[in-house]
Amino acid sequence: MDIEQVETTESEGYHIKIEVFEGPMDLLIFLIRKKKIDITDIPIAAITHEYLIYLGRKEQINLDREAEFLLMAALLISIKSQLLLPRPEPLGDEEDPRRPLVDRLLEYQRMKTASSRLREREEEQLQMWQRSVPPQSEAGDEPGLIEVSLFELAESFFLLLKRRETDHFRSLKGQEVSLEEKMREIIRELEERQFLDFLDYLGRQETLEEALIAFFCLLELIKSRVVIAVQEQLFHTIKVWLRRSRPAPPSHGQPA
Amino acid sequence: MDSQLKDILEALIFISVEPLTLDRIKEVLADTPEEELRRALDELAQEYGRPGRGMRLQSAAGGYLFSTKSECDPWVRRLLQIERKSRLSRAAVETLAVIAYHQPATQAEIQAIRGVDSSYTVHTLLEKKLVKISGRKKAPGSPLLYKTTDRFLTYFGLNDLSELPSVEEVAKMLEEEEQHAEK
Amino acid sequence: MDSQLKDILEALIFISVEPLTLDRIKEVLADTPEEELRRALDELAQEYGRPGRGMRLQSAAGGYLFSTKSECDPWVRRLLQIERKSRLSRAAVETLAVIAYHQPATQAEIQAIRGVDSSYTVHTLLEKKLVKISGRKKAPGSPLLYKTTDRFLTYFGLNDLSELPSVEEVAKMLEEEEQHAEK
Repeated sequence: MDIEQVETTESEGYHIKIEVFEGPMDLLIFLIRKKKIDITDIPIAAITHEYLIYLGRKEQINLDREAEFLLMAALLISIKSQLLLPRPEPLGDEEDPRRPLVDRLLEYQRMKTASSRLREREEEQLQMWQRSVPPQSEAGDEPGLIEVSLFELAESFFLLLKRRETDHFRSLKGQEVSLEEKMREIIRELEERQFLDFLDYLGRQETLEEALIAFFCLLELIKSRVVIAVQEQLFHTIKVWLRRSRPAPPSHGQPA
Repeated sequence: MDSQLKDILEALIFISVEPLTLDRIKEVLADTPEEELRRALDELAQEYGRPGRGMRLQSAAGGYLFSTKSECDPWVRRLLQIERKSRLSRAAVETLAVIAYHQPATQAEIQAIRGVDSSYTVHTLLEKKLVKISGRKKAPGSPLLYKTTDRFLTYFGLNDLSELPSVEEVAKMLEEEEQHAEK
Repeated sequence: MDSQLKDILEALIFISVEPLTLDRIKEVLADTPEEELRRALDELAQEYGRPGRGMRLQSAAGGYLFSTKSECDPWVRRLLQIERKSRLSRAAVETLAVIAYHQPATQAEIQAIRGVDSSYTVHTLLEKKLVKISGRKKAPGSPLLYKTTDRFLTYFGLNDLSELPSVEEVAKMLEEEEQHAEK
């Protein structure tokens, strides 16, 4: 019944079929089903034993997820040891150390079933085609208009910063105010005043060019971990602090 | 007059790439009573449901859109020279199911259910616009919350989230699956 | 068989981005004699020519394509206009991003980050009421300061600005993507 868990590895002329468990939950559920175990009453010792065998063999383990498989092994072992503790009276249902794991397994199973339904719907939908481009119309349309998600908004800001950062170091070589001078100036200011307000500091620059240089110096100093930028209140102000232990400021090999 | 209304609706749905919602239609045809609109839409859907049409009027994400009939799939693929439309990865569908049933959900919640780190999968789902960020959870670290989008509904041909099998239905399916497996 | 052929042709013309030429159709439906194809296309054109349709089958640029009937133009134009209002250009998204993360911001600051003059884009954002003027900066020339509006929050489904994903969060997601790509 674990057809879903079968991944087919195809190589040139022949087929090899191996079951690969994508994550620890997959493997656990496979073992429980294979042994026809009641999920609410898992014999932890036996399951742990089996689980470790699979883990040791590695063939059926998604190796990208090895750490998570190990984490589950640790959890199983800790549950096992809790069950072994001598107790004056038997545990109630609520105190059963297996309980949280059982709840997780049940929920995971439900989600797997739900996802197989989604998969069926996907199959149906994939046979129906929708246009991705609006038809030509005389009423015309502005090109390049998009519906934006919050993620895109954040991403575009991030990419903007990155782009500026790389552009800058290419275009500003040989400027009057050198980057290193500016960096030294920033560090000097930081040593005196403890912290700088990122935007405020940029605003204090004489020219746009200088503001740009200051901006990229700060980015560079942050990147090379000389200073640290902290947002105390999200997006209201960014404060820059000098790190206590810091490497030497980066050098760009231009005359100071 | 009624037939002209149907014409207009057909034209409007035709030029839309995303499902055209009733709200949008009402904005465009502000003078027409909603009831009349609904009636015309129903008629249109019926017409497209008849045999001898290559398209159908789909109702998805609370809107209407045309799509080709599944019977025409082989020829459409030949025309577009596409072997097969690519499916989502297993991890992606699983993560979508978790978000759909637990929304709004944080990365940590998704990870707790799936047992594996899901940040990469969530990111690809964001890029495919199948999920979106819907805010932050009031919890330590204020983690981002994720929700499914209208595109998610359209992708799976759902009108709204209530068309997903309920948790009880899923539990029942699961039981059936297990009984099946025991045989 | 003939009616099925018409279905397929309808689907193919619908899904085709450019006018669909007879040559292309012949490639896709290689087993069908040209004469039969022509007959089916004629029939399809006739059907679309009847009253009670919002689209017509046009033969343009040596190929077939559907277009909306001119009678529906006013409504089509209205829909496109409404939709245009809810969409943003790439430049607008970028500018909006800068203002959102750096508010209040001046034109000069926006320009410094974007690397291009952004006054026109800021103007369109003002028109769309996604940003507003919040005062003047205490700096030479007292430049105007721009802030995002409540409408901005609604557009992105946020309760307040603190729900914006942080630059670090985005960076982390993108880094993860890169690491994945390297594999």
